[in-house]
Amino acid sequence: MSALLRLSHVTKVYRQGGLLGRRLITAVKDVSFELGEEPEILSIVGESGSGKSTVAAMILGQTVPTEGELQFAGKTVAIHNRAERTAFMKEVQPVLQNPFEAFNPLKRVDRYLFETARNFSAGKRPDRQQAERMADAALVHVGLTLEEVKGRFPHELSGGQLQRVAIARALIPQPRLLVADEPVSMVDASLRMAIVNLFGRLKNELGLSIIYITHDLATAYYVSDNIIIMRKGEIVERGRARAVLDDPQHPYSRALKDAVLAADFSPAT
Amino acid sequence: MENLVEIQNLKAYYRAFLYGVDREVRAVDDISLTIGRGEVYGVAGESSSGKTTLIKTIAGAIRPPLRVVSGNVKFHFGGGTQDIYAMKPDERMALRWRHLSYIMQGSMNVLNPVRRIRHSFTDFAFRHMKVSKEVFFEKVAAHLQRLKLDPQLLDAYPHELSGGMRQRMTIALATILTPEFIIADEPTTALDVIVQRDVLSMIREIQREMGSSFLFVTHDMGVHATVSDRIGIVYAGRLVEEAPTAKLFSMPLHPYTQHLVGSLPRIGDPRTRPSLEGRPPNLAMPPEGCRFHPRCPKRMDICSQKVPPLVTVEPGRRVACFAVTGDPV
Amino acid sequence: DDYTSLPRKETLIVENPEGTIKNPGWFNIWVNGGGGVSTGLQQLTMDTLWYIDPEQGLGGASWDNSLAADKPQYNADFTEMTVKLRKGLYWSDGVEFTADDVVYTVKTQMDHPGMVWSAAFSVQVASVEATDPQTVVFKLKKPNSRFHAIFTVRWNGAWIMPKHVFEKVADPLRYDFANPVSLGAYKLKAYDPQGKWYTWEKRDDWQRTSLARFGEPAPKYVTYTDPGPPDKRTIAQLEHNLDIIHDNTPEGMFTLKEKSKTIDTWFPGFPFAHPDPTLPAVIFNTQDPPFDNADVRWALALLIDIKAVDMASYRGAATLSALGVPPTAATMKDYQAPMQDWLKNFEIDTGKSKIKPYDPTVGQQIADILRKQPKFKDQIPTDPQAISGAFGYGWWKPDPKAAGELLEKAGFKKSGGKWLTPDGQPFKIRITVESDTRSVFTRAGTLIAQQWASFGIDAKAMPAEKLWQVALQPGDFQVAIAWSVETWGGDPDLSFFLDSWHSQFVAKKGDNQPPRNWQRWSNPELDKIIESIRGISADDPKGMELGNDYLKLVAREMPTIPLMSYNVFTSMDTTYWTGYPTISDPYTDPVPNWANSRLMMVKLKPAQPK
Amino acid sequence: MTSYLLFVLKRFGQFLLVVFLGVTITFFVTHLTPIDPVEESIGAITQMGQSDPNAIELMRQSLRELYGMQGSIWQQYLHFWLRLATGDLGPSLSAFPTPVSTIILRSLPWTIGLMTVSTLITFVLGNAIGALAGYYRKDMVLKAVSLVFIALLPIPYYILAFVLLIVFGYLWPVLPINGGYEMNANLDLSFALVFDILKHSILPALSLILVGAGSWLIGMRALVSNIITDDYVVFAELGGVPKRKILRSYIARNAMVPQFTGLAMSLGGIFNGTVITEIVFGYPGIGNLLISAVHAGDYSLVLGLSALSIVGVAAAVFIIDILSPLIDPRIRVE
Amino acid sequence: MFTIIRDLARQNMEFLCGLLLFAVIVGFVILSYFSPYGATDIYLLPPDMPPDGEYWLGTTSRGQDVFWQLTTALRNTLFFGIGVAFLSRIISLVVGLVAGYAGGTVDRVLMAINDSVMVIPQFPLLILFYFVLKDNMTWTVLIVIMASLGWSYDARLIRSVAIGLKSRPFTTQSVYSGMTMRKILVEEHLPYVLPIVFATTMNNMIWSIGMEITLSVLGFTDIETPTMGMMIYWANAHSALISGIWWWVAAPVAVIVILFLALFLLSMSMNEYNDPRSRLNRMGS
Ligand SMILES: Nc1ncnc2c1ncn2[C@@H]1O[C@H](COP(=O)(O)OP(=O)(O)OP(=O)(O)O)[C@@H](O)[C@H]1O
Ligand SMILES: Nc1ncnc2c1ncn2[C@@H]1O[C@H](COP(=O)(O)OP(=O)(O)OP(=O)(O)O)[C@@H](O)[C@H]1O
Ligand SMILES: [Mg+2]
Ligand SMILES: [Mg+2]
Repeated sequence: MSALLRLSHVTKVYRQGGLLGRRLITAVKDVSFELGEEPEILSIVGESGSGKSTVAAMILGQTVPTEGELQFAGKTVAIHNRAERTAFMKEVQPVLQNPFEAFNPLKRVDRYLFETARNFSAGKRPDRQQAERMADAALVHVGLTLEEVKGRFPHELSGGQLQRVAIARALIPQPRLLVADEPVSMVDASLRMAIVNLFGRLKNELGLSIIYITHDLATAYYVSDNIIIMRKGEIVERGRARAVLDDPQHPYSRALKDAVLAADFSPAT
Repeated sequence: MENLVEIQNLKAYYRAFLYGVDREVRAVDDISLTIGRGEVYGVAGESSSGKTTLIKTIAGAIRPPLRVVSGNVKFHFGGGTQDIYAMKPDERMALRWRHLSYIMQGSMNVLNPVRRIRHSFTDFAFRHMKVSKEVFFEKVAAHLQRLKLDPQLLDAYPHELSGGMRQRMTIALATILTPEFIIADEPTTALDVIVQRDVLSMIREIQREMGSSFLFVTHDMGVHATVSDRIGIVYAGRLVEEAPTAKLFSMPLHPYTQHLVGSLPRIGDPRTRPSLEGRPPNLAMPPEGCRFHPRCPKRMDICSQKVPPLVTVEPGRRVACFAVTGDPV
Repeated sequence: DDYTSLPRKETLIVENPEGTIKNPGWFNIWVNGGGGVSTGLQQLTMDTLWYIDPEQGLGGASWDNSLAADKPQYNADFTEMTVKLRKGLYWSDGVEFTADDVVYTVKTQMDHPGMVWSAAFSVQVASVEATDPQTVVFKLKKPNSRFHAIFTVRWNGAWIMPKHVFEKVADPLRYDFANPVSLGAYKLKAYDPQGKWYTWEKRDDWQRTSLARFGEPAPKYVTYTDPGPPDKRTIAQLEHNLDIIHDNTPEGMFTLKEKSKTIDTWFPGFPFAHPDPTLPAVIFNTQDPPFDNADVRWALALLIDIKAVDMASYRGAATLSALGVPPTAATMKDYQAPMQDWLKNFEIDTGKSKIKPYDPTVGQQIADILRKQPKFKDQIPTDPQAISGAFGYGWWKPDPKAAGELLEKAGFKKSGGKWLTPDGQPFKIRITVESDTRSVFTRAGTLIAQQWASFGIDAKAMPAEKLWQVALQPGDFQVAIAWSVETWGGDPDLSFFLDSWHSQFVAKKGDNQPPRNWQRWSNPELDKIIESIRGISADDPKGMELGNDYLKLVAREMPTIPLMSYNVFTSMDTTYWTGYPTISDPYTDPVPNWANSRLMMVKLKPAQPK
Repeated sequence: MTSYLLFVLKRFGQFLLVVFLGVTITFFVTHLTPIDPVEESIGAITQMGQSDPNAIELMRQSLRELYGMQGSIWQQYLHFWLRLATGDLGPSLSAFPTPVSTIILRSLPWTIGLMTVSTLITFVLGNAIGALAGYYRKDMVLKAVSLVFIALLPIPYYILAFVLLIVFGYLWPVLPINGGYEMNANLDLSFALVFDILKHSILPALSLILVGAGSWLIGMRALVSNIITDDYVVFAELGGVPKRKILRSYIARNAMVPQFTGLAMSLGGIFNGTVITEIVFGYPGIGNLLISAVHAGDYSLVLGLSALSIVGVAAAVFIIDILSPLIDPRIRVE
Repeated sequence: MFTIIRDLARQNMEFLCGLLLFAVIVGFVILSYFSPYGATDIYLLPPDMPPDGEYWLGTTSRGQDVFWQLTTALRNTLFFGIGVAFLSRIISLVVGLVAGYAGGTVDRVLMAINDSVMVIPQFPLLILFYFVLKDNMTWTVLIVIMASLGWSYDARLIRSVAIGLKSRPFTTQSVYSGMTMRKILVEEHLPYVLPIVFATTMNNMIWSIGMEITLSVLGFTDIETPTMGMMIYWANAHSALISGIWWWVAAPVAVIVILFLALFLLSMSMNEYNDPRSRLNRMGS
C-alpha cells in the first residue's frame, strides 16, 4: 500500500457551453496508475489533446476529477481551504512549459524564490536572510547560485537559466513530487538536454519523483524509468520506458515512434 | 547544379534608438551563401541566433528597425537576375508569390481571423492566375486535394481548423502559384509529432513535384535530417558551418555543430548526453573574435582575438573555426 | 408660404415663460394636468367675473367688471355675495354665457376634489344659485369680505367653465378639453404637439366677448412660444422673431437696448424693467433661533450694503424698497411716498445707542453711480421724482457698528474676528437661493452672504432648485431670498397676502407652511391689524391706514428684509406692433403671462401696412 | 447553431438581470427625492392666487388620494413591477391623469431619431478617419483632421453645443437653434416639413458628432497601428495584396470587432449626451421631458423614462452582443 | 526615470507638447495659491473689463479678475477630476481584477452589477441625487457619486485583461509560490493593467469634468466654489456671450481644452512608450 501517488479510475469530463445543450468532452477516461515510494521519473506521452495536461492538472489539484479517486501518500486528495491547499502544494510542485512565460516579466525572478521560501516554511515565517539561504540551497541543486539570479529580471536570464530557476523554486518546499508539463518543448535543443539531465540528477540526489509530460519520445526514452502512452484520454500502453519504446506493442505507440524524426546518420564520435 | 539564389556578405542589423536605449543588434553579420535550383537548404541554430532575420532579409521582408547594412541578395528567376535590394517596391511586389513565397514564423496565425479561408486565396493568388473565379477555385481545390486537404475547408474560418491544418493551409497558399523559391520559417515547430511528420512530408512532396527550391529554418535537428539537402548552421548571427546533410550529421566539424549533433538523444541509445553550458551571446554586444569561444571546449587564444573566416574545406562544405582550419594567415 | 402660413404682420409672438409644455394637448385649466396656462389659454380664451390690473387698467381704473356687470354686492355681515352678469356674451361655439355657467363652475369643482378651485370653494361656499340668467347668489359658510377675490383676476382667477361642454363629460377630472371653447376674444388655431407653441386666432364674433368694450383686438393671430433660455430669447428678438420677451437677464436686456433700435421697455431708460407687485426680500425662518430675535434680524439688515446688492443682482436696474410693500407704481403713490417722513425719523435702539438707520438718498446715489457708466449715461433720469419712481426712495444705511451692538445685545460675542452665538458656537448662516430660474436672486444672495461673511459671520449662499417646495414650504432653511409679500395689483388693499400672515396659519416646526408667510412669523399686533382688515370691505379707505400700521410694524420687527421690486425684464419689439404698455401709458402690466395682458390686444397697432 | 442559440439565451438572461437591477436602483433613488408631486401641484395651484390655508389642506388630501400615493415604498415597488408587467407605466403625476406612456411616446421618436442618426454618423466617421489615419500615418490631411477631432474631444458636450449655438444662431445666424421644427409649422407630412426637421437637427447632431467622433477615431487609430504589425497583415503585405484591400478586409475588419463591442458599452454615455444636447437646443425629445419630470417630482414619469432608457440601452447592448459573432467568427466557439 | 522623460521629450513631439501644456496647467494651479483676491469675493473690480495689461484675461460682470478666478477654478476642477478618476480607478481595478481572476459566480455577479451601472442613465440620476442630498451634496459627496457611476466601462476592460493574465503561466507560478489572491492581484497583475488604468484615467477625467461642468452650468452644484463649470454658470447667468463679455467664457473653455490636450497627449505618448509595437511604428515613419 505504499504508493506516493495513486490514480484509480480517474475520469475528467469538461463541459463546454452553458446551462442547456452543453457539449461534453471526456479529456481523461478511466485512467489508473501509481507512483511508488521509490523515487522515479514517469513520462506521459501522447499526441496533442490526449489529456496529458489534464492529468497533470488533476495531480496538481488544479482541477477535480469527475470520477475516480486521487490519493497522495495514502490519503485522498481533497482541497477545501487555503490551509489544505498550502499543505498539498508543499508536497507537489509544478514545472511549467515555457520558461520565458513562467515569470512575470515585470518582476525580479528571485521574488518567487523568496515568496516560496516564506510561504511554505513550517513554523515561523523565515526572515529575509533565511529565505535567501533556502533559495540559495535550492539553486545549488540546479547548478546556479543566488549570486547569479538575485535582482535579475527574466529577460536578463537565458531560457535554460530561467527553467532551472523555476525548478529550484519548486524544490524549495522540499516536495516529494514534481509535475513537469512539457518543460522542454519551448526551449531549443541545446538547452533541452541541460534540463533533462537535471531531472535525472534531482531524482538521484534528492529522491524526488517526477512526472514528465512530453511530446518528445527521445528525451522520454533518455530520462524516464516508466512511461505511459495516452491517446484520446486513455492509456494505451505503459511499462518501463526503454522496454516500451524499444518495442512498442500498441499500434498507436508504434505510429508515435515512427513519427519521430531521428537524425539517423551514425555519428562519428 | 545551377544557382537560384546568391547571397553575398549580407549584414542586417536591428537599430533601436529609443527612450534612453540605443543599441544595435547584429542579427545577421556578414553571411554569404548560395542555394541551388531544386535544392532544400536548411538553416539551423539556437534560438535568437538570427535565423529568422536571415531569411527575412533574403525574402526582402524587412521593416524598421531592421535594416540591411550591406551585401546583396540576387535571384535568378525565369532566366533573369533580380537584385532584391535594387528593385523598386512594385517590382519586388510582382516577384512575390509568383516566384517567391515566404511562410512566416508562427504560420498558424497568418490567416485573417475574421474571414473565410477562401478569401485569402482570392486575395493572394487570384490576380496572378488570370482565370475566371470558377476556374480559379477549381484549381485551388485541386491543389488542396493534392495536399490531402479537404477543399470544403475553404469555407471555414481559420480558428475552426487545428494548428496543423492551418499550417498546411498556409503552405498550400504559399505554393498555389508554384513559385520557384519557397522560404519557410519554423513551419512545424509546436506541432505534435504526428502532424509534424505529415507537414514535412507534404513540403518534401511539393518541392519534388514542382522542382522548387526551399529555404527553411528550424532548430529541430531531427527535422533537418529528414528534409534538408544541405544545412547551414548559424551561431550568433554568423554562418559557422555548411555541409550536405549526411556529412553534417556523420562528421560535424565546428565544435558547436558537434555539440548540436552529439547531444541529440535517440530512442534505443541510452548513453548519457552532455549539455552545453553558458548562454547564447547577446547580439547587441557579441564577444570579440569567434562568437562561440566563451562556450567552446576547443577554445584557443586566437579565438578571442580574430574572427574565424568561413573556409571551404572540401567542395560544398565550409566551416569557420580555427581549430579546424588553423589560422589561414 | 404654405408651411408656416401665418402672416407675420398680423401675428403677435409672445414668450410663454412656462417653457415647453409637457402635456400640450391638455386645455382643462380647471385640472392641473400638465398643460400650459400662460400659453394664451388664460390670457386669451378664459374669462371670469372681475379683473384687477396691476397698473392703471383700461376702464379708467384698475378694477374692471368683466363678466360681471357690477362690483360684488355683500350683505351686511359678509355671508352672502350677489353677482350681476353682463348680457350678450357668447362662447366661441355660439352658446350664450349665463349664470348657469357660473353656478356650474362652482358646483362641479366642489363635487370634484382635486380640481384647481375645488378646495377653495368647498371651504367657503355653503350654496350657490342662479336666481335669474344674469344673477348669481353665493351663500358663504363664514363671513368673508374678500370672497370675490377668488373670481378676480390678479394674475389669474377662478375661470368660468362652459357648462354645455362639461356636462356632457363623464369625468371632468380626466377630460382634456381639447378644442377649448373660448369665452375670450380668441380661440385656438393650432398648437405644437411637442408643446413649444400655441397659436390663437381672433374670433369672428369677438364683439360678443367682454373685451369688445375696449375695441377690436388688433392681432389676428397670437402665438405663445417657448423661445428657450435668455440668450436665445435675446437672439430671437434681435431677429424680430419674438415680439414680447417675458423676462430676461439684466445683461440680455442691456444688449437688446444697445443692439436693437426697435425695443420698447416699461421704463424707457434705466432700469427698463417692470416692477412686479412682489417683493424680493431676505426671509428669515423666524422659528429658527437666532432668527427669532428681531435684534439679530436688524443687525443683519444693517450689514447689507444695498447699493452693492443692487449692482450685483440687477446691475442697478432695480427699484429699491425699505418697506414691506413692493415698489410698484401704485404703492409708490399709496404707501412709499407717504411713509418717507416716518422713515426718516424712525429710530432703533441698539442697546448702547439710538440710531436713525434710514438713508433717503440711496435711490439718488444709485442713479449717480449708473450715470458714470458711459453705456447708460443718457438713460438715467435726472428728475428726482423720476429717480425715486425708477430706483426707489431710500434704504437702510450700512452700519456695522450698530450691527455689532445689536448682536451683542442679543448675546453674541466676537472672538478672533468671528462672531459666536450666545451658546458659543460660530454664527453660521446658509442663505438658500433659487439656482436657475431667477438668477438675480442668486446673485443677490451671493453678495449678501459675502457682506455678512466679511463681518465675521460664516455665511454662504446655497442654491436650491425648487426653493419653494424644498425649503420654504417645509421650513427647511435658515435664510432665503424669495418673496412673501405680493400685493393685489394696483389696489391698495393688502389683505391679498396679509391675511395669510395671521398667526392662526403658522405651521408647527417641521410641518408644511401654507403660502405667503414663509418666515413663519407671528405677532399679536399683526393679528389685530389683520382682524381689523377682515372686518371692513375691500374698498374701505380705512384699509390704507391699517396698511400703514402693518408697514411700521414690520419695519420695527424686520421679519424679512425687503430689498427691491421683483423687476421683470420684459421687452417689446416694435417692428410689427406698437402701442405696448409703458410707464408713460401704463394701461396694464406688460408682463405677458398675466391674464390682464389681454388688454394689450386692443391697444396694439400694426406697425406695418398689411 | 444551437451553441449560438444558447449564447443568445444567456445574453438575454443577462439583459433581463441588468434591466431589473438598473430599474430597481432608479426606483429607489427616485423615491428618495424630497420633491413631492402633490406639493408641486399645490404649488402650481396656489401660484394662481389661492392662499387659504384650510383650502390648501383640503386640496392636499384630495390630491394625495387622486394620485394614489398611499402605501409603503415596498408596496409601491411591488405595484410598479406588477403594472410594468402589463406594460402599464401608470399615470403621470405632474400631468395627471395622462398616462406616462402617452407622454413618453410623444417625445420618444425625436430622441431615437437624433440618437441613431448621430451615433451612426459618429461611429462611421470616427472609425473611418481613425482607420485611415492609423494606416496612412504620414498623410498630413488625415493628421490635421484627426487633430481637429481630438482637440474637440475633451470639450464638454454642453460647451460645444453652446458655442455652436452662438456661432450659427447669433454671430452667423444660418441655422435654427430651438426646437425640432419651425414655429407654426404645418405638421402634415411634406417635403418642407422633412427638410425643416432635418435643418433643425443639424446643430444638435453636429454637437454630438463633433464631440463623439474623436474617441472612436483615437481608439481606431490605436487599434489599427497595432493590427498592422499583426502577422496576418504582414503576411498579406508580403503576399502583395493591394493596400486598399488590406485596409478594408484585414485591418478594418479586425479592428471593428473591439470597436463594435465598444459601441455597445458606450451607448449609456450617448444617452447622457442627448439629454444635454436636447436641453441646449430645446429639442423636443425625452431628455427635455426627463429634466422637466425631475423638476416636477413626477417620479412615475422619471421612472418610466429611466426604465425606458435602461431597457433601450440594455437592449442595444444585447443586440450588439448577439450580433458580434457575425463580425467576429471567433466568438462563436467558446 | 529622468532619462526616459528626457528621451521621450526629445523624440516624441506629442510628449513634449503634452508636457509643456501640462506645465501651463500646473503653473495655473500653483498660481492659484498666490491669488490676490478671495476666490469667492465679488464686485471687487470694475466689471466687464476686456483683457488688457492690468487684467490679463479681463474681468467678469461680477467684478472678478478672470485670470485669478481661472487659477482657482482650474485647481478645484482638476482636483475634482483627479478625485473621481482616482476613486473610480480603484473600484474598477478591484472589480475588474477580482472578476477576471476569480471567474465563475463571483465574476457573473460582479459583471451583472457592472452592466447595470453601465446602462443607468447617469445624468438624470445625478440630478436626482442633487435633489435628495441638497445641502449635503458637497464636492466630496459628488466625487463619490461620480466615482461610483464611472467605473463600469473600465472594469470591463480590466477584467478582459485579467482573464488573460489568469491563464498566464506566471500566475500559476505565483499560486505555487504560495501567494494569496490579494498578493497575486496587487503585485503580479496590477502592473499589467496600469497602462490601461492610465489611459482610461484621461477618458474618465474628460467624462467627470464634463459632467461637473454640465451640472454646474445647470446650477446643480455648490455655486460658491469656483470651478470651470461654475465660471461658465455665472457667465451664462449674466448672458456673457450675448453681451460681448466673451472672455469670461472663452478663458475657461480654452483652459479646459489645454488641460485635456495635455492629458491626452501625455497618455498617448506614455501608451506608446509602454507598447513596443507602436514604438516601432514611430520608427517606421
Ligand atoms: N478547461 C477546459 N475546458 C474544456 N475543455 C478542456 C479544458 N482543458 C482541456 N480541455 C480539453 O480536454 C482535452 C484534453 O486536453 P489536454 O490539455 O489535457 O491535452 P494535452 O494532452 O495536454 O494536449 P497538448 O499536447 O496539446 O498539450 C482537449 O480536447 C481539450 O480541448
Ligand atoms: N524587432 C527587433 N528589434 C530588435 N531586435 C530584434 C528584433 N527582432 C529580433 N531581434 C533580435 O535579433 C536577434 C535575432 O533574432 P531572430 O528572430 O532572427 O532569431 P531566431 O534565430 O529566428 O530565433 P528563434 O529560434 O527564437 O525564432 C535576437 O537577438 C533578437 O532579440
Ligand atoms: Mg498539454
Ligand atoms: Mg525565428
